[in-house]
Amino acid sequence: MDFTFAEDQVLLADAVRRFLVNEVSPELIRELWNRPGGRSQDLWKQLAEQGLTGLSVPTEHGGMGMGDVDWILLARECGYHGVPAPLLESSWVAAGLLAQLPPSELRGRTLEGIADGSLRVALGHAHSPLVADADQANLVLLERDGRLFAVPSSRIAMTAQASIDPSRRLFTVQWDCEPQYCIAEQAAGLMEQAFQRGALAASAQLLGLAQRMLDLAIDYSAQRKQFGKPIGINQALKHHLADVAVKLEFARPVVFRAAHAIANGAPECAVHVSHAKVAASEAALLAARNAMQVHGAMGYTWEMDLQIFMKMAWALDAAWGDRSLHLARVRAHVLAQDAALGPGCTFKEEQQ
Amino acid sequence: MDFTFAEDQVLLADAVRRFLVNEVSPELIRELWNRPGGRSQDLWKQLAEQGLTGLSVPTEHGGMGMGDVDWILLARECGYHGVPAPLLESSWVAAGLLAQLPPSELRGRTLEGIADGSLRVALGHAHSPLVADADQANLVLLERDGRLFAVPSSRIAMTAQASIDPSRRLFTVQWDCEPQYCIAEQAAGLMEQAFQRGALAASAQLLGLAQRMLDLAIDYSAQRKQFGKPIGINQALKHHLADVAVKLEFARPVVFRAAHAIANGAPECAVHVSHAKVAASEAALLAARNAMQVHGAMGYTWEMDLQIFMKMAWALDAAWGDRSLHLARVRAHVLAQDAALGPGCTFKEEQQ
Amino acid sequence: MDLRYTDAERAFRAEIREWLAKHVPARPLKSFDTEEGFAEHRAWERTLYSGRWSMVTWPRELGGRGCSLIEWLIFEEEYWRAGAPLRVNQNGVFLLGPTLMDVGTPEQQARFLPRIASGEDIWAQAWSEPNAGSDMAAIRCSARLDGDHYVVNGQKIWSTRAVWADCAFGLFRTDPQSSRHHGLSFLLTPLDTPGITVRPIRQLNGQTGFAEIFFDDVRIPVANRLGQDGAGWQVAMATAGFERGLMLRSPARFQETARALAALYHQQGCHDGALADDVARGWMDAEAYALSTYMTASRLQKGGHIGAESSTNKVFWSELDIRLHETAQRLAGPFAELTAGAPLALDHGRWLEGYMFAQSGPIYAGTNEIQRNIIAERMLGMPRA
Amino acid sequence: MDLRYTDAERAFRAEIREWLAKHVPARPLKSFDTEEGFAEHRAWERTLYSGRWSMVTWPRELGGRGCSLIEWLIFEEEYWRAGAPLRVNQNGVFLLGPTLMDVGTPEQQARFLPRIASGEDIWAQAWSEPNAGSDMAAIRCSARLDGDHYVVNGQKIWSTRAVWADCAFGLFRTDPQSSRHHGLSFLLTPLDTPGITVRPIRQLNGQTGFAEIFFDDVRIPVANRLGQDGAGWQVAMATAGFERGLMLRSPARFQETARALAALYHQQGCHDGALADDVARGWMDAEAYALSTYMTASRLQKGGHIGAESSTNKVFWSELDIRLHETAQRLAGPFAELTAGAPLALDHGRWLEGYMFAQSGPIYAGTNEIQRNIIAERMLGMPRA
Repeated sequence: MDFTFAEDQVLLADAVRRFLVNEVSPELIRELWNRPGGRSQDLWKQLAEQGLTGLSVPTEHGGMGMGDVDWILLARECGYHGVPAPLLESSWVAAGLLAQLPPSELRGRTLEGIADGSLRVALGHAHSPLVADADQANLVLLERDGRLFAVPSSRIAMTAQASIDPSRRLFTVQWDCEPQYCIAEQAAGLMEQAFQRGALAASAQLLGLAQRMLDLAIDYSAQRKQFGKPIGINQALKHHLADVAVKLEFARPVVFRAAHAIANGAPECAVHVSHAKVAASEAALLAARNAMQVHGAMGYTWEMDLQIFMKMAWALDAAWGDRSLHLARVRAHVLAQDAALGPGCTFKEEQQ
Repeated sequence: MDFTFAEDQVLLADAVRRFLVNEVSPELIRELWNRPGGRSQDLWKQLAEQGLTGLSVPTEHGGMGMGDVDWILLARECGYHGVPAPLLESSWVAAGLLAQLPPSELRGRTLEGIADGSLRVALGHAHSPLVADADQANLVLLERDGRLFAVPSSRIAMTAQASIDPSRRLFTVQWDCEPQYCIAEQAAGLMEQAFQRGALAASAQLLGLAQRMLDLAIDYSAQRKQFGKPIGINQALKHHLADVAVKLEFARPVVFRAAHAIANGAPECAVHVSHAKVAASEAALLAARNAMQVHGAMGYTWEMDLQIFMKMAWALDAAWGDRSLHLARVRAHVLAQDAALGPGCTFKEEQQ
Repeated sequence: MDLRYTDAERAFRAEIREWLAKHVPARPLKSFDTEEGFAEHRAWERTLYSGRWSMVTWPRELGGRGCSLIEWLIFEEEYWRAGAPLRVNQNGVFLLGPTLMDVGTPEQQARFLPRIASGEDIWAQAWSEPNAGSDMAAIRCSARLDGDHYVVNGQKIWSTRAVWADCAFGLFRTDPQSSRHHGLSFLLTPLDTPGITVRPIRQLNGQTGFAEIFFDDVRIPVANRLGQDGAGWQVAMATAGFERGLMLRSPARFQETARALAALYHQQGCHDGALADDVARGWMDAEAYALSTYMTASRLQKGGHIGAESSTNKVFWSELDIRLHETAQRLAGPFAELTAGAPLALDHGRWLEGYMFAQSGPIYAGTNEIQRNIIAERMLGMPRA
Repeated sequence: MDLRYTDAERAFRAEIREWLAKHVPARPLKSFDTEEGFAEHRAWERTLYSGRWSMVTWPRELGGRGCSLIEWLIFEEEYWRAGAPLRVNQNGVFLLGPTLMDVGTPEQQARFLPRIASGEDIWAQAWSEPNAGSDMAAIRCSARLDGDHYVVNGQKIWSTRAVWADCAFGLFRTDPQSSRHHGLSFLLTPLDTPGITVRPIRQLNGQTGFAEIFFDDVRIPVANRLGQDGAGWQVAMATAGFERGLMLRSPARFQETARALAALYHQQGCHDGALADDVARGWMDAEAYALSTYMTASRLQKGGHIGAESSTNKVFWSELDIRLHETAQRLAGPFAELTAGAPLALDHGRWLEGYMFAQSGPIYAGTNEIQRNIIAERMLGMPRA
């Protein structure tokens, strides 16, 4: 039993953080929000150069062959910095799904493209009609009648559905079922796993977003003066942010554990992921609310960076299964008549 | 439209408050908690002398013939002072039910006894097997198979069920259906109204209890010093008590309005009463929690008066329909397909 | 206590309901935080005025109806029930108007009130400054007396409506030696006076709902001062009392939101028990706010005064508004993130827009932290630090 | 990261599970806040010791098992799973024991530790004073040096276990000129020393869970001082760190409550969706606390330190405990007010008793307001007033 990250995992996260601090500033995000298409080819190229696009791709296809636990700290950094690119969706979720398929020419070619940054893959799932980044992806993974399709985006009719987070480029899609694009006859298990991985990626980003908003609020409370003193001396504001810290402290291990559960195919994986999504969402939403309150009227302006991360948190709360969906999964687990609850059950499945 | 109390209603409440300040101290409550039987005949006599036992009894039977709106401020005072006597149950709820019956010798005799203080009447209702004060009541009003019975307590086998509030003397009852005690063939409407009146009485007491706990906490926060200053200067404690004040401020009119609804037989009366019970319960529970927190370790002692009123609040939260029951009634109203919601519906039924 | 409306109150309700049914625009107006929407709303104010509905509580001789507070509540209920436009003229009708009637000279009343009533002049607030937000007594904007004018220099911020409004009212430091809430005066000025620059502030939703106002040697006639020189704080506190007290957010607004929330619950085919409770609680709290307001209005009509409970109001409605919209966002599921422009946005994006606006509730008109301090210290008598 | 138990850890679990199955008393012991219950719990501590289970993390040479923190967590899980008695010896095993090992002299360790381990000496805390609660540096109880003894005068309060305990440890002011957290020393004393009077404090549930201790010229040998003269604050802070940190409330306690809560939901035939969510959330939060503790334990085993997160722990478990019991009270419906003695009380009154006890959680071991200050100032670096 060892619930710590390996040193190389921490070092990789540190390196990615340094990279993102330099390359993904709030200014870049604001610029991309105004740019048609909303994406930066340069940034994508840099992500590929860092090896991040190929993290999940097996080494034989030019990737790094890493897993969900390796990803989790990186995904948190992506949240913290608000990376305005579909890195997690394409290179973790979609690549993870493709890697599960039996070897084929398409699979190999696509994974190689993902790894070298030349290809992007989007993914739709059963719990929402919205597909992120469908327009600029080369392929969109979609399910119909229990079968899995990899449809070229050129074969899809799309309607833009604007998100409050302009970094998320959402579409509803219409497509004809063309048999040559079918890549698996049994989609259900693959799609469920991809959905869980997507929810996990969102959870990790929400952790990062919560931390970012907390940090912004701490900074603001130290700089902003009222009645001649920094507003941060007010106990009410201290307690607002202490509440966020507590919420975050107890969301973090839940998300880490969900990553381990997916990576190891734990039988109650779905419950762990749902728990993670709820906990991370609620930490981020509380961070948004309380950071807003600490910022006062300034927090309500476009000018302050807080609004960027607040909107990202609101959007990810809704994406990859909203709280009602995930709470229902946890509830079903806890209220099952034969539920294994109580002390000693936390790592039960990992024991087997 | 006039949502204020009449001057004589306010004056009566003031008089009752002065009486209770003198006659019902925390010391008396503690003494009665330790006394076998737990009741004071002296206090009951004084309540009768004040005319309070006969408030609901029609004037022709020696009472004051007052109504629910007259009672509500008095019931709040009873809560504030923790009156350790079944005044509201016997003289408001049971008397209110009896007054609805067609004239009869039993009805007249009983109402007169209630008015002059020589009789006490207890009441069981469908939502709980617990009957308060069944042992010392002369009669217990009980329903069986849709009929209403007034059973002498001597004909009832009782099992004591200790409440956390020792002022509440609870029993489960066993009794045989003896036709001579039947006082109404159609009990349902009467019992439902009595249940609502009981819930309203509990709501008013909870308002009083919330105010009492708030006052105790304010006093304590001014007297108790830490770090050389009264603890009440701490913003966190100020905000704890401000939260209670807000909750109470917006529970109060809801309770008053429910009294008006019962008094006038408003068609959606049950919803208003349920709203009142939930709002008053939650105000009192928040007051208990936050007053406890302001008192610190002292609040956890038997010695401080806070514990008395806290336990009374906990008990009344459970009594006369718990929050789940009352919330379910409100929910059913709000989520009915033809619900009249929105602006302009607040006093809709009163308009008709 | 009599919770039935009088015949006169019912007739009043029938009258406004009928008028609104005929006049409320069929399609919603654009947001008054846009230029076009502002013009639409100004036109709507004129329409309201044409029916003598623009300021029902004002005296008849000023074009109002001398309504009681209960009638005002009825008006608001019908107004929100009819889905009528938001009031771009709110600062003038509910804040400056009553203040003018209280402390304005007859000349000032004659000059300003009719143009407020008619919607000709739309007023902006000019209270806060960059370093005087919650601490409004820290105001530094100076107004130096020069003959029969004040010469104003400095900066105001968070001025609602200021982007397209005609005039502004606010506090200025007329005694340079003074500190805190002494030596301030309450001045009124057209925004097209030379030396005034208005810089819009872009807010959360991308629109410009408020602005900074820069004053550079702006000359404001002494005749535009409301109340005595140096007595501005007292005048402003009275105004803020109106604001926080009864009229800033009428209960009907939240009752309408609670109604729409129940409709959204059905529309989404929701069966989540916890969300059902949240919807029910939203309705309960909106009702509680309405009942509380009716109680306060009844009391005021009998000569009572509104005190620190205006702070409990502010805390209650602002946090209720957040809860209502949070529940809506949860009901929206995956569509919660879609903005008004998205074809799949629920109810044309009103919930997300409302959720964003609700964020400002616990902040403006005095943060809820300040309100809770006021409740604790002034209403509960707890000791100051 | 490897969230599987090692073979050794599984064997350890099997061993303690088997032992507990044989030894846990069939009927629950009486509360250790009663005289009879205290004696029963002391006997249980001896039974635990006989199996070398009374202080599993202590070194083997002291009668412990030298367990890792992960093994300690496993022990706690099995202990709570088995419904074994609460630990009357907690002050000695988890607070004084580790402190003695840290700063005690070899002689002190030999004198005190074995008697703690065996349950012969049950220890009480003597931290707070009537005017030194949250502000512990305000301690005034004096200990004047007189030869090889301190002469102690003053009063302590909120001393847990003190009613029937054998000894007490606490802070005393040994330098009369000193102020705040300087000049304090950490002293140990038997409670039957002449001049000590213990006055039980009756608590919410009517029992006497803590006491006041009055010192009247009480002679405590200098040899009973832990750490240097005047260094008591540092010693005490280390002790408080153990307390708040990891070992005061093991996650298993709350996981057991969450499990029982789900059982209560079924037992009551509840179909209330909001309560179902509350039950689910209780489980989630207990799990989160367990996961967080496993993470901290793993980190500590690799040489990490526990810092301000001990304050986040305290806030989290104490408020979780209240939520769990509030939910239980709601599930109990009309029976929520019944005490243990009532025939209809659910689960023999455990929920109401637990609800009362939970009230103390946000208060003892440093109020949650103080903990939130610590989190804001030390963990988040926010400015002090």
